[in-house]
Amino acid sequence: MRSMHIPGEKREGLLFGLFSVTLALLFIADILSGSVLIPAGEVVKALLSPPEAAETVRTIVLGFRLPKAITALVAGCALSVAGLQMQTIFRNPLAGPYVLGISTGASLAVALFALGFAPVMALGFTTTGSWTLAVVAWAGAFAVMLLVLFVSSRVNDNMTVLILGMLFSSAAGAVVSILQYFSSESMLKAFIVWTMGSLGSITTDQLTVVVPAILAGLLLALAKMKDLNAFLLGETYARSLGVSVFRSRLWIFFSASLLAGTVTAFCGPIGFIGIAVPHLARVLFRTADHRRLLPAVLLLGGNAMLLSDLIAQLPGLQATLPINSVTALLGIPVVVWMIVRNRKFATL
Amino acid sequence: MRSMHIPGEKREGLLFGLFSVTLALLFIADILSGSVLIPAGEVVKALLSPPEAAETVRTIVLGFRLPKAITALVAGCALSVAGLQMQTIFRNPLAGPYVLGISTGASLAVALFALGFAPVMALGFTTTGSWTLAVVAWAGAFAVMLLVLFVSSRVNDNMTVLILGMLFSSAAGAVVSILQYFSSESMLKAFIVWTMGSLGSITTDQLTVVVPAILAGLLLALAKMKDLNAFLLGETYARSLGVSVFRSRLWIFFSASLLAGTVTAFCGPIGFIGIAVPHLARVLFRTADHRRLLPAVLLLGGNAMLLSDLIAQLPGLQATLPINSVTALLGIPVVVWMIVRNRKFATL
Amino acid sequence: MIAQATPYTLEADHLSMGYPAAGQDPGFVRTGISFSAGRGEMVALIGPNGSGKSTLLKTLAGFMPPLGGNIRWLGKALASHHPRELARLISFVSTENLRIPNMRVADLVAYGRFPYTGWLGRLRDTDLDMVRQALTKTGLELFAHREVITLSDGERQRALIARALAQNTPFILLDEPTAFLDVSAKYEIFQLLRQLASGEGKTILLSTHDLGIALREADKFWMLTAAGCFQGAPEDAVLQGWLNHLFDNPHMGFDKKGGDFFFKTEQAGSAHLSGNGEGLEWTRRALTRLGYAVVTAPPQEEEPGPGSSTPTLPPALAGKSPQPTISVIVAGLPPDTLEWNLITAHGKEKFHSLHALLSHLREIPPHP
Amino acid sequence: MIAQATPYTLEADHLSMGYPAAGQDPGFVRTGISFSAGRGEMVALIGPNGSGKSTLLKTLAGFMPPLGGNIRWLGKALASHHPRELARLISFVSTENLRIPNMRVADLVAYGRFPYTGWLGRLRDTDLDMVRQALTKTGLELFAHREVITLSDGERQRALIARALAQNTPFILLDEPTAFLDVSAKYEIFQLLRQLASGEGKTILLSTHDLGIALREADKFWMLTAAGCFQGAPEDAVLQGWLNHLFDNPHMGFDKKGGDFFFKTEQAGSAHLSGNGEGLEWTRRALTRLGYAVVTAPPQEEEPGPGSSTPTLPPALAGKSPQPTISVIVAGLPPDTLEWNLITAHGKEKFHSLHALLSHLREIPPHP
Amino acid sequence: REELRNAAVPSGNRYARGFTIEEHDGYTRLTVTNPWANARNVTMEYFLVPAEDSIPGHLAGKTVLRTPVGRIICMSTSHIAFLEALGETDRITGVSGSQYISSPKVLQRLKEGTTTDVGYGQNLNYEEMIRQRPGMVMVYGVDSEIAGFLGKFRDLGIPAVLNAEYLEDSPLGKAEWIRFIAAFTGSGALADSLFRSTEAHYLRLAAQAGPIRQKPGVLVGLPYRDTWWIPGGASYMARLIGDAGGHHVARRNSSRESVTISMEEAVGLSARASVWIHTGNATSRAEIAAADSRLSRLPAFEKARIFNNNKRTTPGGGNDFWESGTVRPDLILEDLVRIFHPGILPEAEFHYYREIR
Ligand SMILES: Nc1ncnc2c1ncn2[C@@H]1O[C@H](COP(=O)(O)OP(=O)(O)OP(=O)(O)O)[C@@H](O)[C@H]1O
Ligand SMILES: Nc1ncnc2c1ncn2[C@@H]1O[C@H](COP(=O)(O)OP(=O)(O)OP(=O)(O)O)[C@@H](O)[C@H]1O
Ligand SMILES: [Mg+2]
Ligand SMILES: [Mg+2]
Repeated sequence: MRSMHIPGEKREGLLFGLFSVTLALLFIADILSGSVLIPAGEVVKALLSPPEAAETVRTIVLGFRLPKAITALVAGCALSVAGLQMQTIFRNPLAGPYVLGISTGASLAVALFALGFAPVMALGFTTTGSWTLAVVAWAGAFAVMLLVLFVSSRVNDNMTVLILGMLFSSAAGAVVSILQYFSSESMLKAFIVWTMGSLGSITTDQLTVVVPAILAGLLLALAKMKDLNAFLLGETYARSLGVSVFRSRLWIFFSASLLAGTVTAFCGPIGFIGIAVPHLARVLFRTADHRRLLPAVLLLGGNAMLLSDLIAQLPGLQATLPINSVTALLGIPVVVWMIVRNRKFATL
Repeated sequence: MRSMHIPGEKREGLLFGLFSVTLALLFIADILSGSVLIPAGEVVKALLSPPEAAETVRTIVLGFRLPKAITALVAGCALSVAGLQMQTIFRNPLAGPYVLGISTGASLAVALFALGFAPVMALGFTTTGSWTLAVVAWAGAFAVMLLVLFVSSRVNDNMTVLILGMLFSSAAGAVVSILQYFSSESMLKAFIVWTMGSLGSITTDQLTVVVPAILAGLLLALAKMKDLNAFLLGETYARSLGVSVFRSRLWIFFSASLLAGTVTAFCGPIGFIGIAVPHLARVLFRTADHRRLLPAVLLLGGNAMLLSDLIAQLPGLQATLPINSVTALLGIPVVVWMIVRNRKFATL
Repeated sequence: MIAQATPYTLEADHLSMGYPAAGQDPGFVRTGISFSAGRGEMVALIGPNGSGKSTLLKTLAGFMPPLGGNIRWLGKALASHHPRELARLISFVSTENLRIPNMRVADLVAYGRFPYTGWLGRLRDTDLDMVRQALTKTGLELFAHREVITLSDGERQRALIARALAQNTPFILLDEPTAFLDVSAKYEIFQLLRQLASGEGKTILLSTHDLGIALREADKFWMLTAAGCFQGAPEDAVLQGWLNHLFDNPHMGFDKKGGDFFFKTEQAGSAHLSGNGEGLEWTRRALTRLGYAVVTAPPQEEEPGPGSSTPTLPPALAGKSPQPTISVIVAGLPPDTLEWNLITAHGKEKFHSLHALLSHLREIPPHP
Repeated sequence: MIAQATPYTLEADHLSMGYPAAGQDPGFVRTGISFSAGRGEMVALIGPNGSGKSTLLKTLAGFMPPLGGNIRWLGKALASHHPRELARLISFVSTENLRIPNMRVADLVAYGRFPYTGWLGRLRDTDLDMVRQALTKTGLELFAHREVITLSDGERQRALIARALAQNTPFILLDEPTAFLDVSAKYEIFQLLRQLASGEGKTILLSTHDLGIALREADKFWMLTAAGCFQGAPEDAVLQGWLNHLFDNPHMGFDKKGGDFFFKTEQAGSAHLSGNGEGLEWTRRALTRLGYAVVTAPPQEEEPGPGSSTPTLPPALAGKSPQPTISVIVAGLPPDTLEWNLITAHGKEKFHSLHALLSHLREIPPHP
Repeated sequence: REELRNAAVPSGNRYARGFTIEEHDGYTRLTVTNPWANARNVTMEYFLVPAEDSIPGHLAGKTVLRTPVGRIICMSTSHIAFLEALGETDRITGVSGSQYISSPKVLQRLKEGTTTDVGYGQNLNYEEMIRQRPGMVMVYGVDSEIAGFLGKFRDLGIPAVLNAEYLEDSPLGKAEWIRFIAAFTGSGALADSLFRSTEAHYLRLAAQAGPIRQKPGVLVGLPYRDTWWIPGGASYMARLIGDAGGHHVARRNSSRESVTISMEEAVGLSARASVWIHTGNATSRAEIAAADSRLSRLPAFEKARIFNNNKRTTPGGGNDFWESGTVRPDLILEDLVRIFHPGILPEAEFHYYREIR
């Protein structure tokens, strides 16, 4: 609010500026660094005038690093936004992008396909086409989403939708367990590695699908950002402010499913960021206004994922660490520090 | 309340009676049935006058079925009670026995130990060997519990304890992921199968530890049952009713950790029951009074686990299914039916 | 002689409402209510606890479905209004207690502009003005940047009212908006709402238990009582005896003449009171509260020489009542303080505050 | 002459309280308050919104740490009471809104017996009696088996009070216990609490904005005002002018003589009122609300022949005021109904309810 | 070829480090040391007494098995392979994970019902195992969790024997475990002769391929997502590649287990490879390209010949490479020599490999 000057506004502006700068820096750093040491000049050359660069460098920079950095950026944003949406809709601090069962839906589909049917078709998980896998995961996520949308169109009660989402997750998890139990060791490993998430396995042509899908989800989130604010006041007030609670909730579910489902389909179920980043944003920005929280969460999510990716494959490390673990191990000290400093989390 | 006759009281009594009977029946059925068909007479003979029974029958009944049935019973009770405690303390329907990070603590310890990062010290393998894994898991669960107790003794705010518990879980999960990532395929499979839980691998001498530990946890839960009621009203009212909120909460955490930790240590992290059974009990018994909910949850938990075990190894099936999967697949239709009938979950 | 009626902008027509339970129970709270309100009217919804005021407000606003009958806003059925349209027509204040961390009062009030802002929720200058005005009107200027969860009950209630004001709708429904307000704030809010009604032609519908202010400020009463429903001017309600339907309490009544409630208390002893000035009346009230039947008499001789004679009870009382009776003499002392002289069977004592006197009297049981 | 004081069972001694913020701000709400209450006293805690009433109650009950000073219950420091002991000493009713599904009113009230029951929480016969009595006293017998979340605001508030009654402690602290109660329930609760104080020797401390009832029923006022703190008999507060410190509102004041608040309204037009009976007074109030300066006169000739002569304004008014002035004549019609005759510059009209009259008058602006 | 032998090999063994066989008066003492990964100073003892003899008194309280063992439950497909090589498949009454088994004889028994699947891990079908009253359950310890099972087996009176063959790094060391297993079935002499011939064939091939200067660069494996698990420089596969005269491109690490490298690194490494083996389950180049389109841009994809070891796989995902290949490393080596150095061996069908085109 312009003339009603709010005390924390300057601080807020500073934070937004700071995180925008770090986002840009991290993106650049993520492209410059990797497990193979390439001089910065070479990288720039590969980016700006590809034909001049050495072939290996070109392959590494354009084929691996650039798509990976872009994936990290959009996945970080997508998961954090979906997490924020779910925490607000359900007013539950334990909620995250997967609370509706999106990721278990994808997992189940992948598991059914890779662990269950694939052997029958004499196909192995490791060699299953990356598109096939992504499409299967997407289908799983969307099947769950449709189920959730159906249920929430029948049961006009958030608590029930939340618990049902959890139950669907459990059920899907149970089936996944049975499939795992009967699958061979190498397939299991492939599946488990899939569940650990990865940013680097996305190809450039997949990006042309992932980025638009996530952008669509984010735009939808943006369009319903104002409604999230209304949901904070509870359903009665939301309604009295002209929000079609029912339809708005469906749209938000759809947006979150699109975001989380796409990321899960192509990068696996990356978990920690979606729950932690919204909490972090609330602690840092000290606001309940989604018109500020949403951009904050976008920025922080992108930052967090890029930083995690950077760390996951420091030049020193020979192997990339699972992105899921890096986000958690990196994020937890930050969150704990926040708590210790503030002594208290914002109750949702 | 005796003379203040409550409308649902008769129904409640009926339910208690019904579930007590089914508990007894299921326990008997669980001993009578298994993947090897043994005539009931033989089973009874093995139970009542072991020397007369055929050796194989004796071994199956006394060495396997009886301990398994007992384990199912106590594990079902323990997990459901721990889940109820956590849902009430945190007033969160998503909370369950493992919300404090108990099972991830155990998993981490097992992973660290089993996936090879803690060398087996020259433990007298042949004598204590069968205990090692359980002891390690227990140690892990208790380490997390101590951490949680420490944190909650510093941060007098449930929301923060809840989120911190979730973060600890994430952190431990991240480490487990990294360990899995670097472990061989066969190790991974062994670990994943451990996470699916099992009731049958417990030995008779382990039972002599598990049963007392769980009984202790249940007694503690019973002793603090009244305080759970007070927590329902919120901290201020709990205090004004003479509850030492702080100490009482610690005791309840301790009880839940003991229950969930013991089950996890000896049977693996069995997940679904602890979240679903308390919800089911609330829907069925329509009460917020823990003096009724706790026995209800005990009964339902025991019933659910025994039934799951019964189904997990129906005589038809050659292989026993993972108990985790059976509980989930069995429980979900029940819970969904409850919701559809009642249209609404009790908000916690 | 044509009593030209205000064209009604809000009509409830044979409305039935309630909370239908799972199966058999229709769950009616009220059936067949017909009420109406017009432009510029401030309507007070009056009824005992549980009579259905909140239910009526929620039903009118469309937060719960009516179980029968019709609701028309501006002559158009409730259901045929688009939600967004309704938000620009009606603002609502419930008795719900909002506990949202990190939300500042200004943010909460700005929610009132929600139906008017674009998808980004950007506040234009006019919106900011509205918010600022609402804050000023409710006396919350200095609270604008305070977090809502740190407000006192009354402050929060004012913030919620401010939110509704900022919504600037032709209809404002408020459920017990003054429950937690202090006397002055209550009065101010009523004045403010009156001004909105008569000055800006808004229709205000509020439920309240504050009959005193409602009688003084409301244009119309809607009453839900055990004896039925009433609508009309507050004074009509009084004159037609509807206020007595608010209580089934035999110790209580509404005094039409005095315009106030009266309570019948049981007398436990008797006191003779004399003295002068305004102190006399208040001492009477205090003694009445303690359970004395008070008889007021002209002042006795002032300040008899200390310890001169054994105190005597006024003859009028000494004879009539067998109970121990007291006599209190109130005396004004310059400058502007009072003194109380108590004469009982035990002797005579002097007090400098009513509290001291009463504390003392409480030690002497009226009935020995 | 020794004003023997009640031995104080609750003392706050130079108490400071507040909500210290993260860093710099000491966050005091009040500093150095000293208050005391004795056995059998019913104390009303009075103060404007945000003056610290709730904070004081929470601090006294030990729910938030005092920032300075001492609190003594029964002469013993608050901190040295064991929590269980405190629960048998003090019961508390907050303004919090409890929303626990599946909890019945009887269950909620039975919570009051919590400090007395064993680890199983089994209610013995005496406990059940207490619960039943509490339900009866608050008029909730028929609600015993209703779920708390389905109660109306006032019913829930009564249930919360019943819970505190069932706790049967020598001290009862209540934060605005009558905010949502209807007039009759308010009175009954106050009476009930008074009875507990005087009859059973309990000490009751309650915050309220209901000055009318508090003045009538409280034994003592604790006041937190902008001008400082006061404790003493309610009448002392009146006589010493403390009630005026409750508002910084120039339009408002407390009339010591009448024992009520007064509001100064601006006059917008003038009206001449005549007639007889109780209708006269209420018509005056209604016209006043509409903004007329009302002059009352003896009844004019009753019922002039319909349409006989052009209506004339009473000479007294016609001359004095240049504004359009009205004249209203109230007439009692058998059996027990009233009729209003309005005479304006536009003519003469007859109304059968005040509401009709007022609706009509609202069409005629007082200032053209 | 002494460098193929390991200095730490116990006396009596030629390659295997994990077991010892000592003949005593009236019994045979078998030991298994450190029978799971990361085990330290753990030794299991088994005392074998022929069924017709009486048990010497001083063995009371020890794990005594009567030989030849009648019914055997095998928890690993490699155990089956050893028994099959010894011609003792009739003793197998229980297996774990029937869908991974390649042995036609055991598959036949499963079909007949003379052998049953007893499950896996925590969900072993203990009842079925008790019912079979096996003379022994041959188990392997992936990790110390096996200790828990051993306790339950003891509880149920099922004799369990730990087999640690899979922990051997040397191909011949694995194969030598046939002698350990033969001790239970009383076919020691047959085991010795089988092993000798395998060893001789292996050493002959290694001698042929070893001295060749022109060693092809060998890339092993396929990435899981964006990480490549590559056998460590001292691992079983690395030894086979070395013995077959190949150059393991990622062998600079000296790990016995798999190590991970990133895709970026794989781009560089693969440039040096002219042979690419073990490409998951792929049966064609198109499948590899479909798994990750970027794999098709690897230099190895364009230039190298690709071979996969999935010629003999089961529908359930088992691979005979890990079953009978354990017993016959010489046949694996033969395949590899043919792949790395076409022409030096006479033309013949591959045993376990197939070329990916
Ligand atoms: N959710 C509900 N389910 C069932 N009955 C309800 C529900 N809410 C309220 N009631 C009942 O409906 C009746 C009317 O309630 P309502 O809240 O409208 O009363 P009210 O006039 O607002 O009372 P108060 O003055 O106490 O606020 C009451 O008897 C109440 O118990
Ligand atoms: N949690 C809190 N943190 C900071 N300040 C608070 C908090 N709660 C209340 N306050 C402030 O402390 C002051 C006293 O609040 P309190 O609730 O005691 O007032 P009150 O007298 O009960 O008012 P009301 O009549 O409105 O209930 C107010 O100015 C309020 O804004
Ligand atoms: Mg109400
Ligand atoms: Mg207050």
